Amino acid sequence: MKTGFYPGCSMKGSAREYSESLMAVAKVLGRELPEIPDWNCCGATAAHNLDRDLALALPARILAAAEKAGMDEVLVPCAACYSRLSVTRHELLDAKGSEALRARISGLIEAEYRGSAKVVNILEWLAGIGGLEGLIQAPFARKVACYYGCLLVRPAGIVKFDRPEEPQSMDRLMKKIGAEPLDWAFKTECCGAGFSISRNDLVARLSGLILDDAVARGAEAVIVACPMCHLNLDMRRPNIEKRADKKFRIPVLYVTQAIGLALGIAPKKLGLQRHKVTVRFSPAVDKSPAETLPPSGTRPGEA
Amino acid sequence: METLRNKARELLASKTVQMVIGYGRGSGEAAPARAVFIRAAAEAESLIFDASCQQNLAVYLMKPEVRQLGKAALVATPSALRTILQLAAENQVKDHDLLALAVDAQGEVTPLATLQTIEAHVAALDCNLSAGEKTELQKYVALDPEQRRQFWQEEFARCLKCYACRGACPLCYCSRCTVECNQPQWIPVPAHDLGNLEWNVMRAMHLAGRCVNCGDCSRACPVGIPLYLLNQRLLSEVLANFNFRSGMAAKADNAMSTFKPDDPEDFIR
Amino acid sequence: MSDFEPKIVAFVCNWCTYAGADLTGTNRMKYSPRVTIIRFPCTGRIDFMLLLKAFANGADGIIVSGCHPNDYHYSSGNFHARRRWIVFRGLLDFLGIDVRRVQFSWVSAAEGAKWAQLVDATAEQIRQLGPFSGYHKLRGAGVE
Amino acid sequence: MARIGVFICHCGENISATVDVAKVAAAAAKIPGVVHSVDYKYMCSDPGQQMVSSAIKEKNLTGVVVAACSPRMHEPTFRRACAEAGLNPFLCEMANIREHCSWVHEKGEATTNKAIDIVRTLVAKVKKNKALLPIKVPVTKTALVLGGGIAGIQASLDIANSGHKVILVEKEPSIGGHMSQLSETFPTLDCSQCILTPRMVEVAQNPNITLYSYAELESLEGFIGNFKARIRKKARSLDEKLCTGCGLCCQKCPTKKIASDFDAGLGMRPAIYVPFPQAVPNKPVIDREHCTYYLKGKCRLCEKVCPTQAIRFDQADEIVEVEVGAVVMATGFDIKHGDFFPEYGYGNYRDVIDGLQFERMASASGPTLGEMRRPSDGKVPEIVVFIACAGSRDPAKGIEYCSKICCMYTAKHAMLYRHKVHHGKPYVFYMDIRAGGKMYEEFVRRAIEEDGVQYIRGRVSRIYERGGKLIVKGADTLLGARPMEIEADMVVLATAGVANPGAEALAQKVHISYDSHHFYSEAHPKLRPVETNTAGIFLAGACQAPKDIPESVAQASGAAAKVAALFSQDELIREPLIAVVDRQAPPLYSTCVGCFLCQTSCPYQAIEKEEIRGRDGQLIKTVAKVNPGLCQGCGTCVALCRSKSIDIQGFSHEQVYAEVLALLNRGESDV
Amino acid sequence: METEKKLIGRGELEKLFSHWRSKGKRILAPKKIGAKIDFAAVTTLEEVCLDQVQTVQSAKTAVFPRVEELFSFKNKDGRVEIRERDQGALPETVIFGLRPCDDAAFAVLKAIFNWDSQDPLFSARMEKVAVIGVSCPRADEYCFCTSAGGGPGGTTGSDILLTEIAPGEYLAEIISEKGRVLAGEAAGLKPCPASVSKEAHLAKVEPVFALERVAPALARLFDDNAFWVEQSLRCLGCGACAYVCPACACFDIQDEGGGSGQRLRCWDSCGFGLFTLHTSGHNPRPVQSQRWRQRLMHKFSYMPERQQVLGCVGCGRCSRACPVDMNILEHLRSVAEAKP
Repeated sequence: MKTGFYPGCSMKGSAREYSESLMAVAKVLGRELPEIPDWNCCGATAAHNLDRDLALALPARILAAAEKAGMDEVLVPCAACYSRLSVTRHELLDAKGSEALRARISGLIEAEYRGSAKVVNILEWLAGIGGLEGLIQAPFARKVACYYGCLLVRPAGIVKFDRPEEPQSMDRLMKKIGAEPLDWAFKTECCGAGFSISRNDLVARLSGLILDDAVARGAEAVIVACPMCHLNLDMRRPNIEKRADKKFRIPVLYVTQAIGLALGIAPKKLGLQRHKVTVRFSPAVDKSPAETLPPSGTRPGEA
Repeated sequence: METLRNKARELLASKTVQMVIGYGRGSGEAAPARAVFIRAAAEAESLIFDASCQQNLAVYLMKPEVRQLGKAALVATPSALRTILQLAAENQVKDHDLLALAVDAQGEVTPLATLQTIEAHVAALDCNLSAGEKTELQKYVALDPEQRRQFWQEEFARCLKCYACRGACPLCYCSRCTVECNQPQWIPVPAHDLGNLEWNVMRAMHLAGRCVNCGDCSRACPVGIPLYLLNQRLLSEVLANFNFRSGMAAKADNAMSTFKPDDPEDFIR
Repeated sequence: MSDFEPKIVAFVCNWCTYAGADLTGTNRMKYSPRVTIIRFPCTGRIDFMLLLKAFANGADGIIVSGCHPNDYHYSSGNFHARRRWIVFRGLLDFLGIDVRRVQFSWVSAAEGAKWAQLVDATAEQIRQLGPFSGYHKLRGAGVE
Repeated sequence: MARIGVFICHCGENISATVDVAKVAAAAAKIPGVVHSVDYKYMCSDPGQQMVSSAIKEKNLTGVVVAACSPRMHEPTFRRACAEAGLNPFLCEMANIREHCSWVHEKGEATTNKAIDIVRTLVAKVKKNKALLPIKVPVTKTALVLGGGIAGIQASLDIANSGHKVILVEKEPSIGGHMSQLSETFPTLDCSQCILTPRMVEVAQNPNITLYSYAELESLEGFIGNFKARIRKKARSLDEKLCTGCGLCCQKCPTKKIASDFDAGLGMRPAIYVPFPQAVPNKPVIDREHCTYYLKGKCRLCEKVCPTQAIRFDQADEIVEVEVGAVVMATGFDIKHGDFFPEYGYGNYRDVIDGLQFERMASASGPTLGEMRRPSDGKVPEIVVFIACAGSRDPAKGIEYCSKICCMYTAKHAMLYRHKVHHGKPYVFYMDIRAGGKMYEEFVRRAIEEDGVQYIRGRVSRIYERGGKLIVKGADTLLGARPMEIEADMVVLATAGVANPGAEALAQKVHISYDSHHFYSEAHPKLRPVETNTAGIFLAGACQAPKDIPESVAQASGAAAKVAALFSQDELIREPLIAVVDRQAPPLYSTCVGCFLCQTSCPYQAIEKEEIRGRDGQLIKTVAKVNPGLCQGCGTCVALCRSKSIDIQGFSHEQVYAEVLALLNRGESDV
Repeated sequence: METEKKLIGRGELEKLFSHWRSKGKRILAPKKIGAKIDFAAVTTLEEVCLDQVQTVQSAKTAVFPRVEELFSFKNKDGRVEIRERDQGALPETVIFGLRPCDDAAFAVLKAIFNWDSQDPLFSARMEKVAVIGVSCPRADEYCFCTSAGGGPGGTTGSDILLTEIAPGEYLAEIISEKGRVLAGEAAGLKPCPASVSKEAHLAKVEPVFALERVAPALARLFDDNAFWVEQSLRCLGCGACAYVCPACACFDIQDEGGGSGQRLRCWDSCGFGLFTLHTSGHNPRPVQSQRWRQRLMHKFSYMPERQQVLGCVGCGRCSRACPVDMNILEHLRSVAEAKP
């Protein structure tokens, strides 16, 4: 099984730490993740609103390149990229009239797309790796709110991954590394990413609701698997706090960072220092830094 | 050889059987051994057994005029033994209808009086295709379909529809063959290309799950069509898909008249 | 080749696929008119010789369809049929006869849409394969 | 020489809109052997049938092809018409140019040509048809009813009261089904058990009914009028004849905390138990999965206290074989459970319950004795949200259909809640209110107008717990799709009605068809709603589709009437579309060579060995013979027979062969 | 006509082949096909194989093909139109390399096909066939031409008979008018010195049974069931013997195609049970022994009686082709020697 790695734009930019932590974790797990040769933009931001052929051709070219490189599956850590690649694969392989469409798109990208390479997201990939438990150096024994966001599990008919409501795959991963995933209400609620540029006031409000519930239930960290979610919940924290008129100190970690910590990888290698919201976790058995933080936004009588 | 003759003499003298169906010297110089029907101990002299004794003598068990001569002891090659079991599974031979005289390459004779003993004897034999057979079969399987089509078209074009293959086959015992049905005329009577293809497809299908790969059809064919390839291909297919081997048991279900719920169906939409 | 319209014969069982095709009609779903149905009580009834007869008489493609295993009117005929087709396909393939010309399928009485899709997909497949002239030419060959 | 009549139907415009019927008629007239070819607007109408009939007489027809709709629709109609005109009905064939042609293709030459192809094919077939005589088989006048819910009870009583024997099989320890779990019934609010239990007692007392409770069907073989059923009586672990139903064992059983299925998990029961006090039969069973004795080998307390020494720990399942002539499937339905609604926290939050649980809560005999007390803490819920269409009408959940009963029982639930908690606030989220039925709409109006149930048209997206409250997030689509949140104390989901988990396996056991949701398929959606495609097996109640009590009862009576009609004859007339083994004059006697491969392939054990003997009694040969009573006409043996010694009437070698040739040889059809 | 004798070399023969080819003639000659040698269309002398004692099949296909169309028909709106064979389109054929026994077999076929009426298609084919035989330098234990009225250098039925007198050098006996035309097409035929005799180059085939005793013995044995059962026990009832026989002429008539098609004539064999099966189910020859008897009776009793020709030329093909070694020679000897 050869797994290719599709970074997309964010893994090289705003979500560098996601990429760093993934590579660090993969190294410990003994997995190689070669990049797809000559990959291109997945078109997630705008292409699918503008031109259907283009929106399909961009991901198809990526997948065709992966196939050509002999990759059996493609790991797509960014949820937006994952969505585009999954939708394209569905449209070109399974949907009605897919044969003609596939021929047309293959023509556009000047490469034959056969559909042999599977598209997997980060949770799927991690879940498929056995023996993670055995490698734990220091259990990540914290209460976490697993935030899946919108694109990882939807549309259910296309990605065919986990349950679209109340997904569980990240919760299971967290249990494996010793964390306690909380039952909370905002696992798949909208963070507002679609309005990232046009209406960041909306983003602040929606993301605020997410943090509010996580904190209220005693979460010590929000775990994400999407650069957009991370960007909204972490980088936009000042806007959120301004709008909510209160402070949320809860850090937002990529799933790979949490696992990295449990595997004993140094925070710096996991890029924790790059976050806007300071992360005080370290792989040391001592978990005091987080506990010393006063839980913020807790309702009276519930702490 | 003498063991065999003595055994025959003994069986006939004691009237255990009325007849020994065995091999005798062929008529031509290079001719293979041919079937002889020994009914008196004195005639046992003419029995032979050597490498040229290839015919599956079980074919005579199904010939009415041979049957009428009474209980027979049959000099049986491994193929003939499996044929007997297959015939039993198809209700054509009953226990104690005959006595099999299993002979091996060394001329050792093992009398097998019951179907059960035949089963035990057969169970110890290697009933797989030989390495040579596999290699040859694989050669054709590896061809591209168009080459295979070409090959068979040329082979079948020679077919005379003389039905020597059918006559030689101990499992072609139907009292009315499909080719003899004319309402409707399932198989064209003439030996033209279509008639020859349909005849050979039909025969191969009717032997699927039954053929014991004795090879007599091919040996009988006057124009040398390698019919054994068809049979070997289908018996491999039956073995691979249904894990079934013909002629191994006297009370076996037929591969084509039974099924398993989880038979492969990847070709079905 | 583009104006080639294939002749396809569908051998279907009465209880599932025939009824499924009825449902396709009741729902007014459209499909290729190149396929014509011949009704059988059960896929178990379908003699492999009939498939050869269809090809010999000019069919370019064949659909054989019946009840899904288990939800079957006659409890097991389709299982027998499945075995028969496994072996028959193996033989056709060995003889170099293009097995893509025969499409086997399970279409239940409830699967009107599947029937339409099956017909269209098969018609398209056969259209791409072109006329089955290699087989049709056998008719008359070898007659002096 | 064949004299065939071809009758082409316009079916109003259903056929003639896309098929040039006149052209088809003209083409048919040219087919060799066709002596009469006409088209008409409605062939199935009286004048249409008259045309067929008079042509048969006037033109001395030897065969008829009606080119119209599917034979599954009108073949019986036209065969009857032929028979009345003196032509053997099996000399009539239908050419399906509607479902398989006019409805599925666009208007045009190709469509008309296909219609001609179909007609030509059927003409070729009918020329090879043979006059057949119906087969008569005896009828065993005992019915098997599977399922002892209200449908099974009603069907059993109706059949028994018409004077026939009934064997009623119920898998639970008691009959009664879901209806016995209900509190009150809509739209009258009368007590479910009060109206049901007298019927249950009637079943127990009716001399024509044999009840096997705590039993399941093991296998069913045979055919209409002549089924053989094997019934597994599961071990109750007691001697039913000795047990008086005193209940002492249940009281003394030390293992008491087992979730009661009858109470939908809200209440508890002991390891030896009767599901509910009015059970029929009122005899306990030991739940071997939980009984201490079976688990640990010690206890036997029940044995000690039993005054009649009825306990039998070593009792084994018993197989009973019965012969029956008809089967009524009345196996009922289930509702969607489990983690089907993660967004609603069902199965996670104890106060999110389903409709059946609410029924038990509202039932005076239920675990709360009819008081509204929520499961988590026993508090009286002040605000209750009812969610209709939980799963139903939701293609994303894989259930496209309407479960039909939920609108009504949700209104009833909200109403019952208000009757019990006067100050409580019930909300109902709904998609549409479907209250078609006598007094149904009025009932819903009453809930809204008199009992103050607040109906909100909109769906609930999510429920989560916050501070001991269930936050119900939804939208009110009548007020501008405004998102709304209700802080509820309890939520009741009207979860979708679904087929029983074992429905598919059972259908396969009895050889009936079912839909993609595993509800059993009726033979015709309109005209044969209580019959299955398998002759002699009928449907009653919710095993066919979710339905309410009056509908189930009506269908059960319908099924019973069908059974009674079947039992009113001593012999059954069957279509002769069966396999026949070739017979010849001596010396051949039969082309069958007796390999009996057909026997192993026959799904119905219909092939027997027949010994042909000479006058001196000498065995000449053993050949196959088809039992016409058992053969169902699948034809598997026919395709398998190498010497073509078996043929099947109605789909004979000659017929299907002629069809293939005629279909493919356009314009030269005489074979 | 008077037989002419000439000498012809391989080179001239090659030229003849190319000449025939240029005239569009079909040349049938023994050719190696797989492991067998059989008559097939050839274009050059190179392809021709003359080392064998006999080919598997005879050359009767040239005049009596395995399957031939007698006429075609079309059913149009209830009327049947018949189209006769265009006899002019039948191929001009040269059969090269036939053994004298096979050459003689054409006479047997003629006797059957033109017995009481002339078979037009057979005759038309026969008309277009020219036969160049090659006499036998060798024989095997199945040969018995000399017992059946022929010989390894017999000229009956040949238009030209070649005898190899030295490697690549043939004595050509020009026997018929057709032969003379053929010879005329060959340049460089040399006159044959009177000293050249073919006899020295012929195989020795000793007579093995007395033909004159066979027919009376058969007539006597007709009702001796036990004899025939004994004789035919080994026989499988296939048609291999009949189909390779140069003199067997039984055929079946089949109409093929639905409304339009062909009427075909194809080979049949008295060895098959179906051959005599009546519609009623009655079969006058229900068992194999009777069918085997028929085979011998027909060739050695009925035909001499009715057509005044023996139905066998002694080529021994049937014995060689038989899967179970039913050696006709042995059986004839048994008949001839059967005690009254």
